[in-house]
Amino acid sequence: MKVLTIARALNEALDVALEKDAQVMLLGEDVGRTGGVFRVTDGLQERHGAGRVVDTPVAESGIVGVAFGLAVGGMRPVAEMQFMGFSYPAFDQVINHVSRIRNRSRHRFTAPMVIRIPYGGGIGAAEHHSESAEAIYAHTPGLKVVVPATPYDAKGLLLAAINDPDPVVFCEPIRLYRSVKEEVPDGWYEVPIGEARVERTGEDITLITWGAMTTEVRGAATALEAEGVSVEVIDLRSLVPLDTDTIEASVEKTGRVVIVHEAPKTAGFGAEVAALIAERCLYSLEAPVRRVTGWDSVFPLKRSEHQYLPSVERIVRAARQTLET
Amino acid sequence: MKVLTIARALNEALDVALEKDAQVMLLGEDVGRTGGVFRVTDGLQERHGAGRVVDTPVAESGIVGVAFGLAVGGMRPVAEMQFMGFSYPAFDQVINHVSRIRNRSRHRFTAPMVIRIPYGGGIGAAEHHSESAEAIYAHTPGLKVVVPATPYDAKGLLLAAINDPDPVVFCEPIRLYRSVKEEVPDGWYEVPIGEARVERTGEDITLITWGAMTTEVRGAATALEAEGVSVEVIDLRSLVPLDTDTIEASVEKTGRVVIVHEAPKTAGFGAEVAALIAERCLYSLEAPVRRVTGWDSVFPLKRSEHQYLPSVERIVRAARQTLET
Amino acid sequence: MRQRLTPSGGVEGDPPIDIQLTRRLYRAMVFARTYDRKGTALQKQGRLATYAPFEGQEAAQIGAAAGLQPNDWVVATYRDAALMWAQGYPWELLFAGRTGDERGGSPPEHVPVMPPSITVGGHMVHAVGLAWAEKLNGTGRIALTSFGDGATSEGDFHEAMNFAAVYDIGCIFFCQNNGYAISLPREMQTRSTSIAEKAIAYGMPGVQVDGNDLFAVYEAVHDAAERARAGGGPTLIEAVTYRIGPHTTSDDPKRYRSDDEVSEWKRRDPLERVRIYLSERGAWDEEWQATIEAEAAAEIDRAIELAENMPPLGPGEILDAMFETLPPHLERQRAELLENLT
Amino acid sequence: MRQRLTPSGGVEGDPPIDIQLTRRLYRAMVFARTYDRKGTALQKQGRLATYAPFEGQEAAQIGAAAGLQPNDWVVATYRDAALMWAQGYPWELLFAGRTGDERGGSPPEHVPVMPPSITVGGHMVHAVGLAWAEKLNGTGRIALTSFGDGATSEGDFHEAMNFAAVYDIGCIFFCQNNGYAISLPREMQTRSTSIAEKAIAYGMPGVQVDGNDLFAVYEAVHDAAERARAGGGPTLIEAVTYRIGPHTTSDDPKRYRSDDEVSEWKRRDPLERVRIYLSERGAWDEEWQATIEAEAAAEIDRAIELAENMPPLGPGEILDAMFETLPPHLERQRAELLENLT
Ligand SMILES: Cc1ncc(C[n+]2csc(CCOP(=O)(O)OP(=O)(O)O)c2C)c(N)n1
Ligand SMILES: Cc1ncc(C[n+]2csc(CCOP(=O)(O)OP(=O)(O)O)c2C)c(N)n1
Ligand SMILES: [Mg+2]
Ligand SMILES: [Mg+2]
Repeated sequence: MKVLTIARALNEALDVALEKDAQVMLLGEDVGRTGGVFRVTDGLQERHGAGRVVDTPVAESGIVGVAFGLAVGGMRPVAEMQFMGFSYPAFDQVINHVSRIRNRSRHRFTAPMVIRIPYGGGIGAAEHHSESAEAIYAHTPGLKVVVPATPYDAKGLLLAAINDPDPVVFCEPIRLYRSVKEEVPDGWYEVPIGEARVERTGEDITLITWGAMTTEVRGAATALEAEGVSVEVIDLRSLVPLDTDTIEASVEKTGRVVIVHEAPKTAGFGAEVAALIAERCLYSLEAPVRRVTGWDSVFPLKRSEHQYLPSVERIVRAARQTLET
Repeated sequence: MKVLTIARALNEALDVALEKDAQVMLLGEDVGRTGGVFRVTDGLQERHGAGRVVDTPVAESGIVGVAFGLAVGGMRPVAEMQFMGFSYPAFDQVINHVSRIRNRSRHRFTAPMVIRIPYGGGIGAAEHHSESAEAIYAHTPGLKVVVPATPYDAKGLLLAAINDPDPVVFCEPIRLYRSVKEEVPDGWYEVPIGEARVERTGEDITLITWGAMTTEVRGAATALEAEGVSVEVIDLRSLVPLDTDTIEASVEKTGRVVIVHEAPKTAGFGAEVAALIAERCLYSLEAPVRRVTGWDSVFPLKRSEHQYLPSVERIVRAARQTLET
Repeated sequence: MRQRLTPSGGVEGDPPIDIQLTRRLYRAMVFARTYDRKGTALQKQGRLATYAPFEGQEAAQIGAAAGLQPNDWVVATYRDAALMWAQGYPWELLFAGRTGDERGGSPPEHVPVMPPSITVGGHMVHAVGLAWAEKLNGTGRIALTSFGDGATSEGDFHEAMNFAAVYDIGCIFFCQNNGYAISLPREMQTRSTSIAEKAIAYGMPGVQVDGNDLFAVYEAVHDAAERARAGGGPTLIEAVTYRIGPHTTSDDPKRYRSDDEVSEWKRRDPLERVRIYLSERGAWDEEWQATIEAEAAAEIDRAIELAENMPPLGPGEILDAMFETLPPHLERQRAELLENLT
Repeated sequence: MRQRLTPSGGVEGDPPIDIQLTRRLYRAMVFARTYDRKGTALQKQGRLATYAPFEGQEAAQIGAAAGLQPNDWVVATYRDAALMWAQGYPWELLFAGRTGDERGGSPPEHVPVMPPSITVGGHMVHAVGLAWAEKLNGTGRIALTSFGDGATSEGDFHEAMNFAAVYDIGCIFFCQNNGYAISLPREMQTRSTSIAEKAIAYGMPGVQVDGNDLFAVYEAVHDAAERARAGGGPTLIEAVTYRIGPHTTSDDPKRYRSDDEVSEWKRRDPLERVRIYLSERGAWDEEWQATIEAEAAAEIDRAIELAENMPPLGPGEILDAMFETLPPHLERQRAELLENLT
């Protein structure tokens, strides 16, 4: 057991995987010599060699497409996109090839690979550096989509993703890389993909979120509990497959839900969660299903981020409205 | 007035636009010499010249990116992606540039352009030729997303799109190109973007859809009415902006909804419509909001298409379940 | 442009392969043409979905495969049935794919050929990855990726070529320049004087050969393969050929090319020159021709029968290959699907 | 590699520009360096978001702009502030962008410069489109797009180059090869012997010049611009230079390059050789140096003040530029936003 940040926990997961499985390799821009722009791959090239931790040219489609070929050829590549906004040039490879080869070949060829994508805002970054496109990947059949929010989950989910027989898009909340620390077991352990994490249990209202927004939701839950509201908080962790049982059980219990994410609202993944609830839990609902999300706009630059990102106050307000009705 | 198919109506719209506005130009693979794989641009190069109806190399990112530059430079380009499955290589240009330049430059630069994308299945095509990715474009802030289902709307919406000061992703239902005919006015007319079309009014249940699925929904509505059910059918026509008033008014009236689309279910645009209803119309709802959609799978090849595409029967069954509860 | 076997059957220098192998490859080209013409015929009868004929490109495809080892990877396109078959992909599965059956994309375990790529340009990077994996595992296997002239306009061609060169990957980039990307002639696609010369941009050797010349194609691929196997890295080969038929059965080539151009190319038929070469050496006669045509017809008919007698995917099976094990939401959708099909 | 002005200030052949213009451009380089060093300093004080310094690349950027007409388009990157400024983009807006204000991307109406591209590779096609629009409208204006060595690995570079060549677009592809894509050295990015040589793949002229040589860069761009204006089509120019500072203020270059390499390049400083050239001709002295440095400091300080005194976007304004007129759903979101900010 060590106390680690998410960045270090991910680094450990990659280190353990490279150690244990000779087929595992990392590819990406600046992942080797500098250890990645977020230092998530720090030291791994020294330890495992430039043949297994590979610095690539600036060519996302090539990185994912070549990693796909490596995976079909029996390797276990972990490809890094430097930021989610730079994963778009690789989107064709992901949706037309990575996610489909198993189906196209009826299991004859498979692509057991992980695409690591730092995502989300809140660090005052330049344009394209604060994207949350998880819904786009979640809408792509054949992919699993994972978003850890704690160091323990980060390491365990990444190892599960590397071990998964199918491609996994692994979204890493930039804002949490170094802001949260916790004890993380040594060596190999896995957090099963497809199981939500109930962060706190409550009776009056359910707050559903994932990734960096867990921080704001935690803050909101604490504020609401100070007012005597009993709050249940669900961190989905995995968007595909989605842990619908946990969601349904919670909504049936509380009858009130607020979904929180930082991606734009329209057709965001929150819509899927709300639709699911409207389909499966209608009779348990005592109030409209509210979504507290980013606006349908470009993620703003540093000076205006606060106007965009869901805040504790916005979540609390939506929860109150939901409780009052 | 002429009786036209959707393909011909689109051809007329492009012809009228090229005639009226010297800044309008068409770019795409095979749009000129062959008039496009669906003949939508048939005869336009002869009529308006190879300088305005341009056959491009096979390079979707280049087509959209160059069209973007042309638009910023004052032209009114209409770019064609040969099939929606081939629009993905251009996704980076669409989401990182086309949809953002107005915001990035605070109105200083704009991209008044149209991206025409034939989409959807049902014609027994090869892989990648039956995609429905409208939700991905709808989730991209800064784009308008339009899907006509009739010749009249096809021409009127395309002219509105060409005239729009902002970029429009124009999704053309392949299966309907030649299957529906109706009278279409000559010359220039516009169907406003952002207004749904209530195809038939009813009291008991609302069926919401767009594009090619209007055919199945029409069939289902007719079948249900034969059983004495009064059905309201809404063809959204425009996904962004979405005509929420029409949806809300209808749901408040009927209290029962089935949403139908052929794209995969998870995080499809149907989720947004359902979420909207769960948010705004909860108290009017008398039954769960059901979605009849494509499965979360790759669109199957010819022999298995019928397993994938929502059928009249599936829609009727979902409607019955919705009516029974 | 390198040429070893002239349209009139004359050889430049020593033939790169012996008479026996030449006969085998000629026979393979006859099989390929039989398959191809059958494909068009079946499509017209509505028994196949859209079909993309390759008539005129047989020497390029059969010659390329002949230059490889049997376990080398082939990553090719919708127009490369002959190449894929020559590397072990069964005719019946090639037909099955065209009938619209996913199982057409599932070759037997030992066949090192990917399902045909339908997207243009996206598959070349896959070959680079495959060859890289073989290099890392020290198997001595390499990869050949086949694509058209039009595909070289895609950004992925650029990225694939660059990755292969940067990491010294044993990947052969085999371009069948058949003159058109659907309706767009090669000259309107790019201003480089040849496609082979694009290799310079990646510090990679590039060669242009007569793609209707079995010997020249074989030799170029064989040499590139041996270099790649020896760790010499990738090669770009441009095989200049021509698509005698339409782009696909739903294309009308009259809209963009002249009949004269087509008949001009028919005079450069890739089979005919090998036939002349063989007959001048007493290694071809009408009787043998009749025999191999009969064998071809029989084998292709058998393949069609197999493909057409394959029952379609059963209810729900369309979901079964999305993941190794179906996640709950797909289990639920599968149940809903079954409910609705009954 | 073409060189006109040696590091020691000697000229090869006749200088392409006269003394007065040389003095103006030298002065511009001094302004550029002042802005750049200030940018790094302000970032360290937390007054700017991440900053990407361009020290060492001043001759490339100032020389390139000097070769253009004032109304030619410039489509450049996050590292091209000097180039953009030289084409009319105000310092204060360049600073504003770095403080994290969208209005930094909104130059005055008459300035033909796009906001800096943050994505690598995606902007070159935009320049092709802009130049095409000017060609169609017969304005005689052309476009120059600036990018780094790393950007040439992206598929969009390939598609931009190809489109420009195929349609004879008056677009100059100006590559500042500063040796690195963040940590990846040029040699590990691609195996071509030069970047200029990649032009061959598109049938386009390509030239490599000393990017720290004001004269060579000016001349190459000027010639390419005149050719483009005359309908001669695009040109690829590789300006070989070096980034003296880190990739950005959050990068640690010690992880991937040696101090010796940096000091070696400092000896090739682009300003110094012009200074020597001018002083040898009695067109430079300490006093003038002091004057222009003071002017630069004053102008840059004024710009910082303007940028920092710009009030942030008001509540809701972040939504106002998504469309020409806000659609209903954004109106609703705007109301919700205001409600929550108060
Ligand atoms: C990414 C992508 N864009 C467009 C298409 C549509 N399309 C199919 S084949 C083709 C032309 C390809 O030409 P070429 O590469 O020369 O191959 P050929 O068909 O001549 O063998 C096009 C544009 C596609 N399949 N994929
Ligand atoms: C599409 C994309 N991928 C990755 C990045 C992250 N990134 C920013 S700059 C850079 C290196 C670019 O190198 P080069 O083109 O040589 O320009 P330089 O920074 O050296 O001026 C990278 C990889 C990006 N901005 N965009
Ligand atoms: Mg071709
Ligand atoms: Mg660089």
